[in-house]
Amino acid sequence: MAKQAKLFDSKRPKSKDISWCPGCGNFGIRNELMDVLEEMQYTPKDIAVISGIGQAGKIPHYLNANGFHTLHGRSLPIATATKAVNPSLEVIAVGGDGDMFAEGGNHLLHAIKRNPNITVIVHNNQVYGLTKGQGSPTSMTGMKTTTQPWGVYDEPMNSIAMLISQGCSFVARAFVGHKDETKEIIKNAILHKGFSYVEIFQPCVTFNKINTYMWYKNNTYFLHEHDVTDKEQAMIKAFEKDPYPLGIFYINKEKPCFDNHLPPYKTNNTPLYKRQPNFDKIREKLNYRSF
Amino acid sequence: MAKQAKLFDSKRPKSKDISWCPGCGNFGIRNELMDVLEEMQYTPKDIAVISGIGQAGKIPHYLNANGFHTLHGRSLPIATATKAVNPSLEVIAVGGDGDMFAEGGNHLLHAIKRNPNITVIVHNNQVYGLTKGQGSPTSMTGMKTTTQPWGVYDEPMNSIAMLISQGCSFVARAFVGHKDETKEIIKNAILHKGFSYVEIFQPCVTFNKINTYMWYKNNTYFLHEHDVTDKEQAMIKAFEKDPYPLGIFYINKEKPCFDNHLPPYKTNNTPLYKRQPNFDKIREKLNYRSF
Amino acid sequence: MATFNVVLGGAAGQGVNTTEEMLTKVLKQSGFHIFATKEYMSRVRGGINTTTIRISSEPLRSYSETIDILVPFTSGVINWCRERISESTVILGEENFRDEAGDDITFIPVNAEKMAKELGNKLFINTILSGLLCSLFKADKKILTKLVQTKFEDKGENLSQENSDAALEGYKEGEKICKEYNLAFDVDQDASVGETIVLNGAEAVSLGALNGGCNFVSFYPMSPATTVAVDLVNMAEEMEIIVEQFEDEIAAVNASIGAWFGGGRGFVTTSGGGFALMCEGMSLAGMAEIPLVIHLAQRPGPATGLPTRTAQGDLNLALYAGHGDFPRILFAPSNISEAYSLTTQSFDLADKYQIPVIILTDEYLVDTYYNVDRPNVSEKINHHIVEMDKKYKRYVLSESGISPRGVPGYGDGILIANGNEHDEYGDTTEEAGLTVAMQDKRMKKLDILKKETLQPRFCGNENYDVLLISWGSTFDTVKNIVERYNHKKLAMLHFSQIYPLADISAYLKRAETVIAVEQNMTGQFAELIQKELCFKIDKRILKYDGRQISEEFLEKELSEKGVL
Amino acid sequence: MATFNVVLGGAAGQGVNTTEEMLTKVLKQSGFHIFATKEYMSRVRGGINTTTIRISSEPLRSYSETIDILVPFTSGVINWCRERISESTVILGEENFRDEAGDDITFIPVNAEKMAKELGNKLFINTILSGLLCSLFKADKKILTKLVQTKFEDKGENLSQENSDAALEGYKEGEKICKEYNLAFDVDQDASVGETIVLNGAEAVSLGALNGGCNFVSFYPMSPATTVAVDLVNMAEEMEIIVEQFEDEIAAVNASIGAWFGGGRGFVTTSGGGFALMCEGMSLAGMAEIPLVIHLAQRPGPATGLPTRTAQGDLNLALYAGHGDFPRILFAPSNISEAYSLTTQSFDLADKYQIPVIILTDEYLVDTYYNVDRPNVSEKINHHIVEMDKKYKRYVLSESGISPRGVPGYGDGILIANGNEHDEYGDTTEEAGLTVAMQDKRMKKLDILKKETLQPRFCGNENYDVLLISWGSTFDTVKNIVERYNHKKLAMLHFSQIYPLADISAYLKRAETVIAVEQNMTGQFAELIQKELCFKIDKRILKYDGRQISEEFLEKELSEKGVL
Ligand SMILES: Cc1ncc(C[n+]2csc(CCOP(=O)(O)OP(=O)(O)O)c2C)c(N)n1
Ligand SMILES: Cc1ncc(C[n+]2csc(CCOP(=O)(O)OP(=O)(O)O)c2C)c(N)n1
Ligand code: SF4
Ligand code: SF4
Ligand SMILES: [Mg+2]
Ligand SMILES: [Mg+2]
Repeated sequence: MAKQAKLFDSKRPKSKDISWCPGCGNFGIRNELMDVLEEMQYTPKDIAVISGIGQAGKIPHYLNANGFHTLHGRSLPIATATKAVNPSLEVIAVGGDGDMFAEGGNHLLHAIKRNPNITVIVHNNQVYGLTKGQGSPTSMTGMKTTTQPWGVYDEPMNSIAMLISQGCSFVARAFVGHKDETKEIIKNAILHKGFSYVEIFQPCVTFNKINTYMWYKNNTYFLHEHDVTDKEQAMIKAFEKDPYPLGIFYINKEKPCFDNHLPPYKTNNTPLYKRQPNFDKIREKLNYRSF
Repeated sequence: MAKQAKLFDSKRPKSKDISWCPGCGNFGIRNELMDVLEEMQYTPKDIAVISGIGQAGKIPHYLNANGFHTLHGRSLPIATATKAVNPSLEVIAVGGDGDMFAEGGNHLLHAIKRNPNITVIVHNNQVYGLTKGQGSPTSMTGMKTTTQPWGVYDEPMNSIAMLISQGCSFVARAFVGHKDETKEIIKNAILHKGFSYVEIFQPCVTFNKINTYMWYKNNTYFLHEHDVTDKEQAMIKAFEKDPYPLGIFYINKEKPCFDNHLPPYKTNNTPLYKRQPNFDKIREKLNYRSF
Repeated sequence: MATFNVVLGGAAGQGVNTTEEMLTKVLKQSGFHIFATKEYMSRVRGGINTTTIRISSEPLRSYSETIDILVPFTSGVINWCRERISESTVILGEENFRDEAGDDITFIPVNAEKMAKELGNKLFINTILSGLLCSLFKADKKILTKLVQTKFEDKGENLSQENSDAALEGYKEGEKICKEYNLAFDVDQDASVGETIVLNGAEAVSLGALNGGCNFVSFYPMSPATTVAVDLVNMAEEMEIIVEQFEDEIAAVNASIGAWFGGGRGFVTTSGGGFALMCEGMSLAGMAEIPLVIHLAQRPGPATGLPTRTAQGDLNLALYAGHGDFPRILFAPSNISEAYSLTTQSFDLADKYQIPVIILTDEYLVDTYYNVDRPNVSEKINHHIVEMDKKYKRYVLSESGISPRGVPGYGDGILIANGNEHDEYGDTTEEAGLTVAMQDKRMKKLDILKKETLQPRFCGNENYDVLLISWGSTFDTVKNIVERYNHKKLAMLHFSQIYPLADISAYLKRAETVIAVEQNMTGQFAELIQKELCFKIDKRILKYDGRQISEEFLEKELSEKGVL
Repeated sequence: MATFNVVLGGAAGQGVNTTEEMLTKVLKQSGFHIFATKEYMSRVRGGINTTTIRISSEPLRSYSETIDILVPFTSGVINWCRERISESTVILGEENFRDEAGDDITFIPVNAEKMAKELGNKLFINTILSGLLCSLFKADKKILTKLVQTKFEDKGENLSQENSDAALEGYKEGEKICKEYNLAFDVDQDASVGETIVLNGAEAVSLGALNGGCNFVSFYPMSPATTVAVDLVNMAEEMEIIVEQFEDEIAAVNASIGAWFGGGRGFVTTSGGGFALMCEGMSLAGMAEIPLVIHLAQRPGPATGLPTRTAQGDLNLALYAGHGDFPRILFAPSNISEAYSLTTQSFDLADKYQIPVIILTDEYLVDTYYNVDRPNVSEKINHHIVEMDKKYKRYVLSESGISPRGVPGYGDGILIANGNEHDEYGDTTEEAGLTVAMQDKRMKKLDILKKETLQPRFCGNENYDVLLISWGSTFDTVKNIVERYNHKKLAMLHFSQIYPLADISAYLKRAETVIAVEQNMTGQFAELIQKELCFKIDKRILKYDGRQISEEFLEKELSEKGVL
């Protein structure tokens, strides 16, 4: 198989038995990500993939790159800090829809605002996969689940609209079934300086019998002739759902980037693990307290 | 003073010494709320005010009504549940901008979605008052605070836009300085069935030297000829900030209300504390497990 | 007492559960005592999961690793179970698993796949195997066919009949095998089985909660605690209760606090990682004196640990969750009957004392099922609340420490609840004297609680030399061993209430050797005893690989310690 | 040793702090030892806050309630301090406070307000009072004027000069009063004071962190922990470190975990309620073996409790925060010097052992300041990290339990960190054997930690009958009493490291009576000793009204217990 030859394909013993269900959309996202990284000429040591808990969150174990499989919902503050102390790393945060929108909702809201220079990929399968089929914040109204046996009564969260409403730096949506387009979007997200958000529709073949490959194919279309700098237009597109637009919705180059304001890099870019504190300054600070 | 005669004015011993700073906008909000409730012919026993922690969160102690001064950021799930088990209560959740947008951000995001029939009032003074002047999610870019001594670098969170982006049931903004208009907005919020959000600009005379009474007067205007059912229009208004629009931005009557889906009230409206479980049904359930 | 252990093993998604369900139902309806427990991987498809089904003429509640009959559904199962396989194990599997079995083991080929194909549908395999296994125990054929028919009823009459035929074919094949290989699994039927019902731990907790008046359930999904939420949500409509999946565990715990504040009876179900997020909520309940009932289904930590496995490692956190000092109750049901009764009781105690009550179960207890006596259903819930008059004060400094609790809207008064230190009305205070008085008032409740503490259960030799100390879901397994080795001067004290802790100093002092038996790596309960009773328990049998303590494990450990 | 206690009391926002600052600075620069501690309400304006300033010829570190001079800035202060006022107290206040003082107390009217107005600005009051108080101790007039001038420098030359004049007027007024009322507060100067610096606990923690190589600070504001963040953020630019206010405490703790993962040295500062939200993060650090340093500044709980007051009530939570078992270190600095040195050390230990280290301070320690010897500044940080080669495995099953930690980007290898149970590479596993091996590996580190545990400090009579056990910020106060009553066969053991706990059984057994002294309602540390050392400490002196244990309180309690 060609797969074996991929630079980002892990050869670690436990990576061989991928625990996703056969046919799961996660395989596609993994492949697209591996391809993009290789095409962009990154090497495994340049990358840190920081994931939450869920099926999506297992991805670091199937990649040959630095990884941190953290807690449910907490990848964003961890990724933000990792990037802050080690700026030459390319940091990619990954999680499912439950991970990012339910448990981790507050961190997403504030990551938009803080705008660290990281990329986040949400595997949106509109259901809780790993915990076996509960409704997620993006489950469709009426979908019957183990914990919503009469069907989800409320409307799915519209993350794209939420992000644009807060002027998020880079907002895009993809469907894993469109390999080339998804790769292109991920590439752009990584290249973008600031918080780059990519939501990827990902069929869960086991628990989501509504949003199948076919459903996503039939219920999405690619944005074209869309001005990604026009926030109001992006917002209107974000509200569309019949069909759902795919592509880059919005890019906000004006938004101040967290990483630009970090004192350690005002004079040089050495990652912090290679530094020593300025002990003379500490001595000075102590002297200053002679009162 | 006429104040003494107000129905919702507390006569409890500790209510006499209100610990807000003289001139604080919280006094105005408290008065407006007391007036509205009295004008709407509520009595203290009908009302439950559930607050988070902060200067705003102290409000239950200065009201003659049921109250619960909870934790920082947690008023919304508590208020949602209180209303769910005791539906004839009028439940009002109150908090500051730190309480609702930082610590409690995830609950706000999901309260919009869940859409319980409660009213939430955010005292937005664009700063942390009780903890003495740190920046809040709504602090203006450049504002110097104790923990952002070089000025807040990022943009203030736009809660109104966030709420509308998620199709929130009722979204309004007021400025405490406009007494009658604010009362009218609160009244409408309480009357509205569903999650009713009122953000009130509230000067913090001690820690926020930018957003003063005068500033708010000069930098706000009332929406007029605005169609509150037009989401896109509401969104465009939400993006305005020079000056900030006041009034009701958006009403979404279609949004399914949490309280409509609660099994206990399908047949009758007795609050749960007056009920006994259906023991026969439990027996039946046990029988069903004879396997 | 004849007992046989059947183990079914397969990949997630292979339908092992279907076979298990049919088999246990037919056996139970045929008058056998059954017991089933599973171990499974944290994945949705693939991997290897197994279920151990025990069949006996008498009630069974303990976990044994012995395998009498192993039925592999996929390759790898035999190796996965290797350590549990002995000379007396019979493997019933497709011919192609023979190599994996090796030479020293009785391997009996079963052509279920071929039979299924011949009967026209590969999917009949599970039904065939169910029939086959039923026949080994001479289960009632009529019950088998009726059950299979009912099960496939809604798939249409044809499929229903075909499955029933397949079951009978399997039954016949089983009889043939028994004859050919001279197998006999003779278990007596017991008429009293008919009166019993079958519950797993999760159902027991759920039904116990309903019986305790639970009418509001807030949760965020987390294995192994989700099952309780699923059970309850499926009964919600009929029971007229509210069950809501919240955005996170912080919302879930606070929602339940809000529900109690509003006059409901809230219930939270979670596991370690979720509970860790509820610590601040615990503290709010403690300060504001709001009742709270939390079901904490343990799995191995730290962090995400082993999500689908079992442990007793969250005791310390449950004991100390929340900043500051306040009283609480910790239960750890010993078995399924207690999972029901203690959950019921938790609601009453939480309400009466206005404190948090935590019910510590674990993955093993939650997922295990067997036939039990029908538990009692209550006649009435005592709502420990008062109608408020105009002078009502929420936090009256009462003698007992219990200040009568009102509910908003009940009576003419109002109430102020507060997570800040407060005066009798509930308004915030910083007065030194009042601060102390309020803390003393709250803590006084612990004195009453101590008087009401459940005593641990003693089993075994009254003249013991060795005393085992155990808690929670290990009860029946430890008990079995203690009774089996009664002559070795062995006894046990088993705790279903962890806190407040019963004073068992007298028992401890009488023993020559005290050994704590726990499913965590440090002996958290033993340390609690040291702390509370100042009695050092040096010897500990600790299992912390995520698998439940079995009779065999305990025997081996006790032998190594020179006890057996 | 002559010591005098001056108490300034006023409403929040009244500028008491300005007077306090000028006074203590002038006194210190004049060669007196100073000590200042405050107690304040959870409000921004109004209420009553007080500062106790102690002035002595020798180093002072203990808290005494005695008031020699009381300066009320507003009505209500005298009543608020009533219990601390004795016959020897002198009240210096505006005439209109005389009634509140009553007849039995020496009340000396001061017309600061009138004087200020005469000098042209009501705002001069604070400067006048500073001058007046300085004169009572015969502080250096030149230092006074210079300091006042510098302080008001940026307000323009005029105001600066006017304030300096006002200070001198105050000084003169003070001299007049001393003469008129025949007052004398004679304190010797000490030349060594000049060498010392003045730090409060928060500054000590902050500077200690910087000295430990801290370069990433994540926090969410919460009293009394915020001050540390404020201190650090104000040094951030110069020290080239990152200080970020996060959206909540969960983000804060996880960000620090992320910082360590990325090769930084993260630091979290929080209080009880915030820490309660970090329990899951603690557990992640435990499982993934990521270093973590948390400063936990305690205040009274449960829940929001008394937000601006002091306590030692979060010990239990700190000990057991997080689900599952994993090693950790708990420090509780005894005083300001240790707040610096132990914070420095925490970073090294966290890094070396890849575990969470918690530094337990409290509101009292954080807000108290006095002059101390200049603490040591390190020469070098040891980064306990390795360059990864291609074969690197993050969680190698090493003998010591410590697996060399890499950092992404350092070397040619990669690393996988994981909050699930994992193999040596960091990939998720469910294998029983590996699971146990990994847990054992992590826990082994505790054995080394135990060997490195700080021994408690012993003070007092070597032939003690009564042994006091204390920890954290109460050290100097307890020590003062123990030394004062040395002849009563009194001694103390004071702990700055709470966990792992030093084995002090020998000390305990030698005592006739052991008494725990703590600022919480249950004696959490005493219970830890019971648990760890199986030694029952029945007698406890517990203070839990949010006010720091004072010499007077301790004397009274010891008398009541028949010790003094
Ligand atoms: C604090 C906490 N709560 C709950 C869980 C249980 N849990 C694990 S994954 C998950 C949700 C999975 O859904 P999603 O994030 O959409 O990921 P997917 O499996 O669908 O990829 C949950 C609730 C957990 N591990 N930790
Ligand atoms: C868990 C937790 N974290 C932090 C705090 C400290 N705290 C109390 S109020 C507050 C913020 C106050 O700001 P805001 O919510 O805007 O209210 P305001 O005082 O401005 O009305 C904070 C951080 C707390 N009480 N609990
Ligand atoms: S459960 Fe769904 S998301 Fe998870 S691996 Fe299977 S198909 Fe994929
Ligand atoms: S600090 Fe600000 S918000 Fe708080 S009471 Fe004072 S003026 Fe009001
Ligand atoms: Mg999902
Ligand atoms: Mg605010």
